[in-house]
Amino acid sequence: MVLTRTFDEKAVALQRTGRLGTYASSLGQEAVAIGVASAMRPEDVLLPSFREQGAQIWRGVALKEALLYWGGDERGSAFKEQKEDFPVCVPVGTQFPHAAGVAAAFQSRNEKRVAVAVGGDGATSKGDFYEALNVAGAWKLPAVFIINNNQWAISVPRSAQTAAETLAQKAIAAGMPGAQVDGNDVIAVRDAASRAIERARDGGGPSLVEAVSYRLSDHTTADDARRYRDEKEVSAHWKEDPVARLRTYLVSQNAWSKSDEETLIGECVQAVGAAVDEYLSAGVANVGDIFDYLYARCPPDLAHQRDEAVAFARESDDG
Amino acid sequence: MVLTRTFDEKAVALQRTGRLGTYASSLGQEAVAIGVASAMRPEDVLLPSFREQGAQIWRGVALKEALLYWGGDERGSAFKEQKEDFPVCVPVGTQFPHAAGVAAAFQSRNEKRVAVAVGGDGATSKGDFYEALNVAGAWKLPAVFIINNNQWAISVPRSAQTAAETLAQKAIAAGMPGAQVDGNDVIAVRDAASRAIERARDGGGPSLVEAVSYRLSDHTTADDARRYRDEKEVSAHWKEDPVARLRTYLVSQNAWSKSDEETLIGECVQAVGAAVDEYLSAGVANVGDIFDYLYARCPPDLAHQRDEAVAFARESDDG
Amino acid sequence: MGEITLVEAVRLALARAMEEDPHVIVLGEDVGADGGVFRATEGLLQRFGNMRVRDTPLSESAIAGVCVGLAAQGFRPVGEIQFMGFIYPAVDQIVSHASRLRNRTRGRLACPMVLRAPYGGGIHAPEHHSESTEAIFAHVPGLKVVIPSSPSRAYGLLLAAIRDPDPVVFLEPKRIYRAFKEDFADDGSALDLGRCFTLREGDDLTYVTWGAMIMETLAAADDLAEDGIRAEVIDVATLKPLDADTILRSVDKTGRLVIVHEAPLTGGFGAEISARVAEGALASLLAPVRRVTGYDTVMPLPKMEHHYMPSKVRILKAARETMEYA
Amino acid sequence: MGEITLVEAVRLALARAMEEDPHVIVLGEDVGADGGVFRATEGLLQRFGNMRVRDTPLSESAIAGVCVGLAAQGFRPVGEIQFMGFIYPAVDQIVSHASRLRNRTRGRLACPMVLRAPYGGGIHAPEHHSESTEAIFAHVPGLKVVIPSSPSRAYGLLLAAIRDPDPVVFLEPKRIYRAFKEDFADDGSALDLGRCFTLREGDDLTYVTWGAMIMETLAAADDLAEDGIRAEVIDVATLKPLDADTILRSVDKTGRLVIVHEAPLTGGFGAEISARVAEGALASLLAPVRRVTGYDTVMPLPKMEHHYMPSKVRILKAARETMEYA
Ligand SMILES: Cc1ncc(C[n+]2csc(CCOP(=O)(O)OP(=O)(O)O)c2C)c(N)n1
Ligand SMILES: Cc1ncc(C[n+]2csc(CCOP(=O)(O)OP(=O)(O)O)c2C)c(N)n1
Ligand SMILES: [Mg+2]
Ligand SMILES: [Mg+2]
Repeated sequence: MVLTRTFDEKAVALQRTGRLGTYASSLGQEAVAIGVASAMRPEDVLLPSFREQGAQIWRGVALKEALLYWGGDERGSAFKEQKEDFPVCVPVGTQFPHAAGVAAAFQSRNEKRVAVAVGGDGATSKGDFYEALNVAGAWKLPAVFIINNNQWAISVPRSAQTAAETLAQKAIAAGMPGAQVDGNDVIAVRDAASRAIERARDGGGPSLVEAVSYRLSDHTTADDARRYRDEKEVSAHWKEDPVARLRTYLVSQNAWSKSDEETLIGECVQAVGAAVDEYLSAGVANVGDIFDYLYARCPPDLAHQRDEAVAFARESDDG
Repeated sequence: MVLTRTFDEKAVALQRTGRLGTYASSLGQEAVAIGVASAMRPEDVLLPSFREQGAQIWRGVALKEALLYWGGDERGSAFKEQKEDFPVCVPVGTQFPHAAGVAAAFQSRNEKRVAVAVGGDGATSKGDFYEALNVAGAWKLPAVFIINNNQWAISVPRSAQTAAETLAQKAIAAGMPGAQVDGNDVIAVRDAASRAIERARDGGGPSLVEAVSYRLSDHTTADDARRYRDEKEVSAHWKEDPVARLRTYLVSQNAWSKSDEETLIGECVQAVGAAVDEYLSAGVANVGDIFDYLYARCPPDLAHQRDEAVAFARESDDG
Repeated sequence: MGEITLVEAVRLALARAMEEDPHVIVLGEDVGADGGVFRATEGLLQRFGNMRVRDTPLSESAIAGVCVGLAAQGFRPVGEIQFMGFIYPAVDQIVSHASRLRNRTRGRLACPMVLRAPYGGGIHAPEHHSESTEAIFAHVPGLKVVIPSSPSRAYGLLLAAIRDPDPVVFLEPKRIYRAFKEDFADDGSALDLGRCFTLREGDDLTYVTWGAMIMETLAAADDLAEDGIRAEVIDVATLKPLDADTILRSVDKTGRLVIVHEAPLTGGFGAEISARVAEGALASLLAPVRRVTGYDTVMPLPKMEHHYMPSKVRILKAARETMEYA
Repeated sequence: MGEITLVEAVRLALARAMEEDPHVIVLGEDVGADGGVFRATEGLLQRFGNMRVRDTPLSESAIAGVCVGLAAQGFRPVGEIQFMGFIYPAVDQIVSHASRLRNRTRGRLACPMVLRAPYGGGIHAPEHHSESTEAIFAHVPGLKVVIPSSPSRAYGLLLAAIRDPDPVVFLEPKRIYRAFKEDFADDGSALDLGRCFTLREGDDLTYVTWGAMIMETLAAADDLAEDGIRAEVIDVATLKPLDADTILRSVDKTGRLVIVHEAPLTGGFGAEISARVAEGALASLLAPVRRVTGYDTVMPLPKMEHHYMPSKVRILKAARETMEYA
């Protein structure tokens, strides 16, 4: 969680100084990402939205890769480690049907693996969310759907998004169990996610977990939440900051000291700093790359266009 | 209901003899159509699927219009009477968002009218079904969503369509009430629909009604249900035939006699027969019609194409 | 003519592909016990079981999205969209995901899926059942778009599409599902994607077309032959990636081009073919290029359908007018 | 240059339309308190209240479908799709319903709705935020497709689109939302839909383009002028229905045509324009038609975006090569 937060802070700073693209911070929602990711096994597959960098990093996506992606470079989704995980999904809710497909693959192969898709509260309004849950339910797929309910979809508050009292109850429409959990309590999230994931792994079918957190940041670096959200609401929610809560708990258990904290922060800052250096020195990819990965084999017509683009780039000393 | 059944029978016969297009009979589901339509006020708006001819006819769509539509003539959707009702909706589930829009219009104008959309059990798997319910719930719209659960979506039985135990419970996902009713009992359907409609009219918001009936016919005249459905299942369901049930009930109340029945059937046969005559003598529309209603004003380019089509039709003596 | 109809060819190709590769999975509405509303998947459930032949809920977006997930996992899903008119809910998954997965992950995840759909008009089908919007998909980078126009080509091209490592939208002209038969061996040989088929050679004029329009066009070419006009007839077959060379070579030879398709004129794929010629064979053109297409209006309901569909008469007339240029 | 940016012009036109017609309703994601992610709807909620400025749940298909229902009831809904990349889930409602409602009911129900979406690339936006798939919509009978390329045209065309009795897809080139300003009166005067704007006259060559590409193209025309080549620059503005006459007249005059658009080449709307010329002005052509477009690949993430977008250099080069034909 601390690593995620450190990463987020740095990413926002890079964006502010023009060295990263628009960025969606997960400030205040780290417990959802980490609780879920830590409940997964490596061989499970994660299908994240654009706010689950914490989960991605936990699972082995390199910090540098995450920076490349948000910096506008496709190489950031060519994960070296988590080769089967899906990349960041920007069109809201579209990752859920993929999770059903991945889970169907596990089911067809009789593998004890689980597809875990994560989306926001806003994503629960999409047809794709519902179609995916319904298919997963009908086929009893090993899939888990996590809703990171940070209570806002850009400027639309959770209450305006749906008349459903909870998002967890949306599971009922698909005939699967739904659970709501305190998304600022990493232990609770991990517990709820584990139950859902192990249930799916054991052939018990899919389920939905709503983790209730809060978006302490703007929607993205392109957003100014003060236009639509009361600052007081935000400050009130700082009291539930999942990182601080975990520290309080650990301290109360005598399991965490000032020096532990300094060490951890130091390590995180160091790791993020190193990743930023790698990212900034990654250089640009080849122009040809924008053609070379579209199909397994570049069709002749496209190869012709590739030549043209490469030639233009060379002419302008930019290839 | 008897009129609907007479109409269905005649329509299937016309199709079999090449005088009508593919037709979706509502055999066995008449109580849903009539129960719902009779619960609506004239000023409400009906948004049907392709199996609600009973409701359309009840509301004033002419038998001849219904025949024209199924006979492949757009004039069949130019209702003379129910000018605000939506035409038959073929793409499954797409009528539900329209109902939300119509209801939003009523809400914006502060009118005490209700939009009533009807779809099948299969339609509940569509994203549009869910998105529409969710919007209707969030905006508290005067809309009622009726599911005519005839237990089959072509060859897919209700049990394979979704893991949800009932379709009514899908309402919970949108934060609205859902009710399940015996769809073979026209009085019960009317009662459930009335409650939902009057609730919506009085500002109580949207709701969902699942009417459980059974498709006694093939899916359409293009289908042969014996490929996938046990004939025994079908014959068992004939016991619940809503028309016979209503007769039994009326007879038991001494409210219905053999001669009432003969008169009614005679009237229905006569009405359908007259409509068939009208339909068969309706003649073909003008070729130009395929262009003239696309836009309010025909753009020059299209007018040119129109001229061409008219000329070709004239050449082939078919204009 | 031989024994196999186009729809049977589709079924044979599906069975063959499933036989040879356990990763091939068929899914869609009514593909199981019903065998598909056109019987294209008949018998597959019985033969390959319900893990490989999956009836889906009525959810086109999920069908496409599930295919993406399966494909990313190394399966070769063949999704069926019951009619092309119902493919639109799946457009987001096709355009935003299927077509991009390989590119956006720089090859880490691939998407070898096929989405089949019966397409086109002319069979007096109900509203929304006669769509031909192939141009929409042919515009999308990362897709392949294939339209067979005979049983043998349906067989060979579908096998190729299933074996292809990238996503293919495979549109089956349902008007000729059972219009004629061909004799060919069910031996698993695929045809190449990405090349046109020259169905008839000629020096005087080039007809370019695809799908069910092949029938009317070949008939028009027959009529022209009686007048001593030798028309070349090219079946594009793969709209994307387009084999422009075959078309350009033909136009270089004939100097006259008539494009025929069923979809509306404006923005139809005929425009792309015409544009390629205006770029690559302009100097060869002896007459303006002509397009004989559906009109820029909605496909009418059955009673008026024949006024909309390009007829042999229209196809002939365009050719004759083209021949009048010196 | 004056005071008003393109995005402000959109807002002025919306406010004006809402002022003059109580049936105009604005709806979409974040159009209310937030005033739209680009501020195109800023202040409207405060001014017109939440029955006329409706924040929707995150449901694009519902946005389009609700517009259909509202329009059938006599309202004039203006739906916002936050970015064109998120319009795909609404394609079914647009293609199957909005575009057809009038035709399929023989005029009984109409569909006077506008669907606005910021479109195009060049602003270093995240993945899926730089789409330009206007050709898809321009192929659909019953729609109108409008793309303004300056503040004053945005104002006049949006007013026309809202007042139009039929559905309009209105695509706003976000790259030039704030790129330059114009001075014009907010007096409610609309511009005609369905005609091209000739932005610059010239006898030597015709450039045809739309949207943000107008900027690069005008710059290229400036450069050509320095060499004594007088390029005519036509802003298509309404892709559907297309004003082919203006284009044909220009090509008849210049004999040379370069089409510029940002969308991928194959099946882009440039193909349609080229095809019209190959049909209607072939004899006037002195050189092959050229299309300078995005490549047939997915719009790259920001780092590579500039390689994809047609640049002034590419636009110039095509014109110069075209001029070389005698
Ligand atoms: C289909 C789609 N529509 C619109 C957008 C623009 N958009 C990006 S994020 C967002 C809000 C998402 O809200 P939520 O699902 O709650 O996720 P959060 O951002 O709060 O994590 C919107 C509308 C999008 N990315 N995809
Ligand atoms: C979006 C869409 N997909 C597929 C079809 C083809 N189709 C027509 S009816 C039908 C089954 C509908 O089942 P249900 O909703 O239960 O209605 P019923 O026919 O039983 O009345 C299908 C798959 C369609 N019309 N629309
Ligand atoms: Mg949220
Ligand atoms: Mg049903």
